[in-house]
Amino acid sequence: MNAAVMTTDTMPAKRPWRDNALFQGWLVLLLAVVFGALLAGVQTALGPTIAANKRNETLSQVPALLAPASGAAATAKLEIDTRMLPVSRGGRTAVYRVHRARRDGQLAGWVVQTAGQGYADRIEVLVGLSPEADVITGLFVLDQKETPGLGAKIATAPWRRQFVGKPAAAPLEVVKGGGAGANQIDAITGATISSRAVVAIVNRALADVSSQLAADAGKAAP
Amino acid sequence: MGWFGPHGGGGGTFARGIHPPANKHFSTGCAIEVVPCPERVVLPLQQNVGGPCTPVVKPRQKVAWGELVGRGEAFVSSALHAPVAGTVERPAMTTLPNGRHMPAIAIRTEDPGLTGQDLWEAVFGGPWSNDCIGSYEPQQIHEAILEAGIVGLGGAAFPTHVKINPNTQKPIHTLVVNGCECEPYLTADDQLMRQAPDAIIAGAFLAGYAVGARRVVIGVEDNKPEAVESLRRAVGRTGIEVAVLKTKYPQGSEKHLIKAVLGREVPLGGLPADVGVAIGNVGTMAAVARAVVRNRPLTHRVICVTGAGVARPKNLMVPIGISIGEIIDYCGGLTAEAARIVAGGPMMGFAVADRATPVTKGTSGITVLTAKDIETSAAGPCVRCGRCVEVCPMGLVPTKLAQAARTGDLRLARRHNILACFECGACAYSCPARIPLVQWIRVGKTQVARSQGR
Amino acid sequence: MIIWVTIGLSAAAMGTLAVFFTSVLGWANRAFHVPVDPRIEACAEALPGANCGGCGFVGCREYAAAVVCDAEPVDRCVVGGQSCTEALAAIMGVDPTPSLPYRPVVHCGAHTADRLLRAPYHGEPTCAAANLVTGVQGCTYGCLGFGDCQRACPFDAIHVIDGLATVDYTRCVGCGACARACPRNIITMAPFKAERILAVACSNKDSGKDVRRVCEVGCIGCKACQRACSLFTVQDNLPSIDYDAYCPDDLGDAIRAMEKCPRHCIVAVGKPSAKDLAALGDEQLPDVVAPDFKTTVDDTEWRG
Amino acid sequence: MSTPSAAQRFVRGILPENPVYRQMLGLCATLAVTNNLKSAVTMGAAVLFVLVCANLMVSLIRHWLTPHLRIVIFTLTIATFVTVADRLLAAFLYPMSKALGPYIPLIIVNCIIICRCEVCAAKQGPLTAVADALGQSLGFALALVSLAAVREILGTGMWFGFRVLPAAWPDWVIMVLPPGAFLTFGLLLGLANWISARRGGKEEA
Amino acid sequence: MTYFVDILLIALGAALINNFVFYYFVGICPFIGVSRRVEMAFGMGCAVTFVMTIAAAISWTMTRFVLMPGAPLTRWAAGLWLDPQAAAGVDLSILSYIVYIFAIAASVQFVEMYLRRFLPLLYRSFGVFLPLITTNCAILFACLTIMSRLVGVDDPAARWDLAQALALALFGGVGFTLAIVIMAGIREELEACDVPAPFRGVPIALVVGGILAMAFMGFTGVDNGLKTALTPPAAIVAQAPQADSGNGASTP
Amino acid sequence: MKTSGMKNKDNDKTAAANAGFGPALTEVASSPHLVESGRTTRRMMIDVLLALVPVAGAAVYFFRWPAVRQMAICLAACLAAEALFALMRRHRPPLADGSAAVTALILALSLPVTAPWYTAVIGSVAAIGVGKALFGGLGMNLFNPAMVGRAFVMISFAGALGAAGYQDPGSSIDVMTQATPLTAFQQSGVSAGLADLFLGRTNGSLGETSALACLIGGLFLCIRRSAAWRIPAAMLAAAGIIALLDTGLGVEGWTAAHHLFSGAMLFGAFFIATDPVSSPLTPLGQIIYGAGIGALVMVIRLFSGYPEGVMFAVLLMNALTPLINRWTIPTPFGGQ
Repeated sequence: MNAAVMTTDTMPAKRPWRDNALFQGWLVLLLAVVFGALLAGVQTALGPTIAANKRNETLSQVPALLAPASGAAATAKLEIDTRMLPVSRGGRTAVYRVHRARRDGQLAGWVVQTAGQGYADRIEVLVGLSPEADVITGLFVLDQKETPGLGAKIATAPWRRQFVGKPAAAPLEVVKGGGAGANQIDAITGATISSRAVVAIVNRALADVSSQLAADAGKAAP
Repeated sequence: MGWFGPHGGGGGTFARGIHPPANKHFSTGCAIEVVPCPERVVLPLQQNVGGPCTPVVKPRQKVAWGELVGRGEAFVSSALHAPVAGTVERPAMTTLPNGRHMPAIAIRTEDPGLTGQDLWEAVFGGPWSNDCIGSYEPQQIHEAILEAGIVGLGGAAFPTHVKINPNTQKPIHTLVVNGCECEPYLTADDQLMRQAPDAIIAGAFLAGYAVGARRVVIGVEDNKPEAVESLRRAVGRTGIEVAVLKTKYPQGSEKHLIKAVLGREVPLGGLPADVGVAIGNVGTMAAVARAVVRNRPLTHRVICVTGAGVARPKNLMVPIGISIGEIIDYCGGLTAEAARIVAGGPMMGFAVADRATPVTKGTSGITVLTAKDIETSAAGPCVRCGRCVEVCPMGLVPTKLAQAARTGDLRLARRHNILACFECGACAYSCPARIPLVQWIRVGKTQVARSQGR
Repeated sequence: MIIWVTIGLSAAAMGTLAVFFTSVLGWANRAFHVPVDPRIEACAEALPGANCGGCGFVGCREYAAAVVCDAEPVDRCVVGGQSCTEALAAIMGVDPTPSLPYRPVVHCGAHTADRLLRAPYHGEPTCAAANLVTGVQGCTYGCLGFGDCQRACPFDAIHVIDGLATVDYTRCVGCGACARACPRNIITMAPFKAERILAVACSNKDSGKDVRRVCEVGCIGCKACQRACSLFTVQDNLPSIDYDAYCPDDLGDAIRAMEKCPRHCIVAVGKPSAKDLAALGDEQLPDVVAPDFKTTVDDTEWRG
Repeated sequence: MSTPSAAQRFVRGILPENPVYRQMLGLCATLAVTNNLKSAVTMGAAVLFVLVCANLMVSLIRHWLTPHLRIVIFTLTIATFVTVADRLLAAFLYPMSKALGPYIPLIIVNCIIICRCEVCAAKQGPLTAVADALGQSLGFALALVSLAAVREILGTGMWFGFRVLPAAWPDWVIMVLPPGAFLTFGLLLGLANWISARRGGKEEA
Repeated sequence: MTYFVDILLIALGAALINNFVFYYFVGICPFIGVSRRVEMAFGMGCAVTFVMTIAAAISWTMTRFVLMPGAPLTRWAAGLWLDPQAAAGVDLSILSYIVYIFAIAASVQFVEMYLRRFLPLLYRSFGVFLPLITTNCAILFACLTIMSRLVGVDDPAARWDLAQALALALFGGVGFTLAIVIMAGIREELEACDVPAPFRGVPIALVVGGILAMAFMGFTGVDNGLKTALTPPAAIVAQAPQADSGNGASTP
Repeated sequence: MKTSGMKNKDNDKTAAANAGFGPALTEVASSPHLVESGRTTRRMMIDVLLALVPVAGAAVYFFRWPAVRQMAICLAACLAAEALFALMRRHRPPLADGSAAVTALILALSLPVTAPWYTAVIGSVAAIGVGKALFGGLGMNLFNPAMVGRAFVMISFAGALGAAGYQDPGSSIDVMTQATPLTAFQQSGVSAGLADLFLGRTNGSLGETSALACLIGGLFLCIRRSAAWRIPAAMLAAAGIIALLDTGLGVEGWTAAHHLFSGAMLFGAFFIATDPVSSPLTPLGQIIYGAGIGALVMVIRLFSGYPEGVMFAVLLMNALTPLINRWTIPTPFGGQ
């Protein structure tokens, strides 16, 4: 918008150092440096808070995704640590983020974070697993952009609750109406694709990580 | 140029176009009558495409029958002759049906000269010996046409000497004679072909010879079997072909006639000469014969007075310059239902409200339509049904042209080749929304012309 | 430590970036320099930006470019008026020539009842369309009354009243849209040297007999005005007023001519503001009435 | 042409020169974040913050602006404050920050801000610039809220996430989707034009 | 094979399925403002596509090598003062917005000056739109999208490379051009329509935009279906899951 | 000074009176002076309504009273909306031109029979209001109004009208207990019998189930030339070719014929795509437009999440219509 002005801004050629672009732009340079420093300061001040926000978004869901603890353990505080779990499969390496929850040092369960293509866009889910990684203990949809009123129902509690208690070993399957079987999930009416997408994401994640987690659990147990 | 069979490769028709009800029954059986000489004729100084002619007579001057009263000075203009003998009146203004407002020479008749059958014999009557025709030089024929002030009698009135010109840069191999008369109602050419085929053939032969054509084809639509029959009989040994074409409007457009007869397309913005063709109406051909053989100027023409709005439809031979009102009176006047008087055919003619409007060289008929014929329902919105595109013989998109004119969007108009439209009216005829497409396109053309003029 | 390094690196990165882009752009500014007259910008800013087309250019910007490059007069903007002219003159360093207010004059005086030989017209109700059909009314010169000018006016200053286009001079700014819209060219832009000026309210060039046949009020070319006052010249049966010689303070003869006219074709029109009274100049007279009546069918090669 | 005072600037921004309904500026954000009132209000606040800071900053340094680097400096300033706003939101209103996603950084290219810097801040003092910024951003927020109010209640039967319409209300899902944004804004804009035309007509009459 | 399918899907997604204008609401200002004539709209679209591609290349490079946490250049620079572990943690991503807009503004200005000087014909056809592009959100949005596919993606294999970034920008631009040209075609047609007075101009354009957005919703999920159709069944199993994004800060 | 010339009445009036053709003046107009009688916009709309009779009949036959109710609601709502919007602009309500009725019927026939009453009403108002009145009424609507209305409610009330909305297991009407053929095929690979598809013994939107009825009505329209035959021909050809490429020449299961006879393919081809206002004018344009719709329908059917895509395909090609018109300006006679 200022191009015409800019290119026509004819300057007297008497003082060469004044014509220097850098001299002309002293304000830009000054502001750039000051703003750069300012922003770094902001980052330093707020960065930890933001990082904590992001972490909490996930971690705050973890307790609800684990099998309810009984007795004294119920009051115990959860310790959650997060690590990246590389899984090699078919020549390519996938990396899962896995949260390990412990109560009083006892392994309370795993929460696997995974994502995949949904109907409209990516769906990000958290899958809770029992300590032995053989039973699903919960499911939470972190992020989705499915059709409101239809596919978006994957985020509702009643539908997610179906996953609780399903075995992690056999792949889950989607059925319409009913869904009584041990590894069957009832599709949302009118949103079969979204339902299938979630189940596929869960299936793949479980197939990838459950054996490793079980092994880890075995190692950790003794 | 080879021999392409009876239709010379054109298939006898062209793409698109319409089939309006012919309604030729009003006057199709009426033999041509000769109108009695009027008391006064008004000769507009410009009856043709091109420049006006310059009057060579003064008020109160006496003129004889067939005397030159106006000289065509520009290349594209033609001479004017007195159709009656009489006295020239004070200069007057007249408005032609096509909207042109111009000075005219008015002549008060004093001596009717030839009348009735005598006049017919002088103008069209035989014999027209085909044998002596070869004795005329092309240049001689051209000059005779020029002097006789002959213009195209089909309607557009383009000076014939420009078309039938041996000196043209482009070689002409075929002369196509237009006997289609595709306009509904009109039967003037039909009757002329039936009653004076010899004059037409003689004229066609002369004109063909003058332009150096190796082939002369007369195109007639298949709804005029008598005319075809009569022409075929008259052709004799001249080698002139009669091509019978499928009836369709607007077959009489020169470009479409050439397509139908020869199968060749005149380039956009080009002339028939670009494809080596010259073209002329049957009436024009008869006038050529008269001018060359009998040295008679164009003073009379055949017109058709027809339609349900006129009491007694007729085909008439009238002097040029007679008023439309007089002709209608001669045909018994208007009926009670008459609603619109059209100079020319109903598709391309111009509505006339003034009975003093003179008949010009280009007036091929007077059609009086009734309220029932003309549907005057108001125009509705265009629903883009595409009928106009389907019927446009020029392959244009009329509704877009109309839209361009309405919104004054000249770029759109040019992109859609508005100047290619020759206003045949097929689009407006078929428009279910009754949009006056032709009128809009004319508005658009004037806009384009104006912008080019600047 | 890491904090300071981050801050330092940010500042350094930004600094580097800024140096890079400023020097590149500074170099480009010089290397790719194309001289453009800054006065165009200035002129465009001074113009009102209404893009009304009253100056005869497509938009204000085009006019600005024309003022600078083609030395177009600076007084063409009718919307911006005097202040705009002065601003442009200041930019261009020229004397602001006082601009004479040009206002439209309708050269027709016939109302519906005065027009003879009218036929019912069926078709598009616009002048441009009706002008291509004969016989809408007998007079081929006069106002058709379908209001193309009314639709073209951006200032709601011209209306068809009883079949005749009538200018509302209190609203008119003289943009000329109506004159351009009229297919019969009966609206011309006349120099208003006074609040009211005399004008000829007819465009018919035919002889008196022909005029009487089509109009109750049209000029019959009797030359009474020409005899009464030297301002009037009758040519082609129609008087015209020599506006160069027209002096609003000395109209004795002209008013006599006006009263002499048997058809009352000479009328006083207009109501420009008082400040324009002083503004006189040697403006060239616009062409008075050149009816352009011609259908496109004239160029058609075939019919029927 | 007289320069408007601070108070004039403030008042003008809200309705007479409303950036959205009148100047057609900042349409991307207007359409994108108005599927519920919460986002709309947050967006309005973010724009307010950025606009006030940027206008103030530009107004303070206006004497040192060179013509050919003016826009660069505006952009630099705006981008800085937008980054600050973005991080502040992420730190203290994380859910909103997530919901608004890329539309917070896109404030950088929101024409309202650069336009105000150019039109007002670069020419007038800090006080006027701030008043102008407040007026314009309130106008912007008002437009966002009006749009969001219609979209949210039709689309979900709620306002600010609280149910307003009875539960039997069939949600017009389209309203919270992109087409609903275009349609609602188009209709509201038409309505605004109609109202102002009527009022203008009355004043004239 | 899957890589090319990926690129194809990115391209298709950017151009049609998640069209910048109709799905993400970016570039609305020129979409409404410069869509009166088809030629103008096409010029604008070309200019946007061109600048968007350049800006994407710059921003990808800057992000990949300077801005993202652990970017090589930053790590090297920080390593001059810090130990390698700490140097890897230096995060300049807060500068990204500023850098992007700087890159856009500079490249727009550079391109404009270049065209004006050396290709005046081209400049006349779309150079006039270039200054408007600086404030076109579509371009910044493309940069931001590319950033989100680089910063905070845990799985290094899932990070976009330059080709993917360019595919997004190029076809995002194509999608924008498509949208604006369609809009211009419709608006040329609208000039002949009897639109109620209050709705003339921008409001009816927005309504048309709404209808277009509805129509473009028909493409939802086409990328998904195409992916299934184009990927050989074996490859689906072998495909790595898209690792999550979002929790950017910590690295293994 | 006087402002205007006084009217002077005392001149030769007899000449003027004699000049015209008697007291009942003949009128003037531009050529041509004839019009094709019997072909009016209204007549075209009536043709469409007539052509819809077999389709509506089939709908009533298969879906019983709910179908009648649906059509009645849409008709009432559309006509009321048309009248309302016309009155808002102070125009005379153009109900007699039949276009609102056509929109209403097509909308009603393109909704599932299970559609709640309010969806029909909202759809009608959106169709007439957003799809038509805002653009200036008949002839100006650049998008097919019925499809605008349908898209509006389909997206709004995806739960009630989406693929699952069609099926009503408790219904007493036989066909309504099944899923629509396309949904059934897409989700479980079950293909319906070709004869059922052809006759209409399947579930689906009211008007689309019976291929036979659509064919009868459609051919009537094409023969009456109230619809451009090129559009349905090109659309079905394009869809058929893509379907063939997809299914191969398999005789079992889902074949290209299934694709053509199922869903709204035929209903769309003959009644929706042929809406003259929103389709191109030029012959070549009509072919491109039809083929585009056919191809898009197949793309949406095969790849997207939606089982059917006629509505989206028509709207998308409507959007392209101005550009198609622009790029397919026919070569004039004698042009290069």
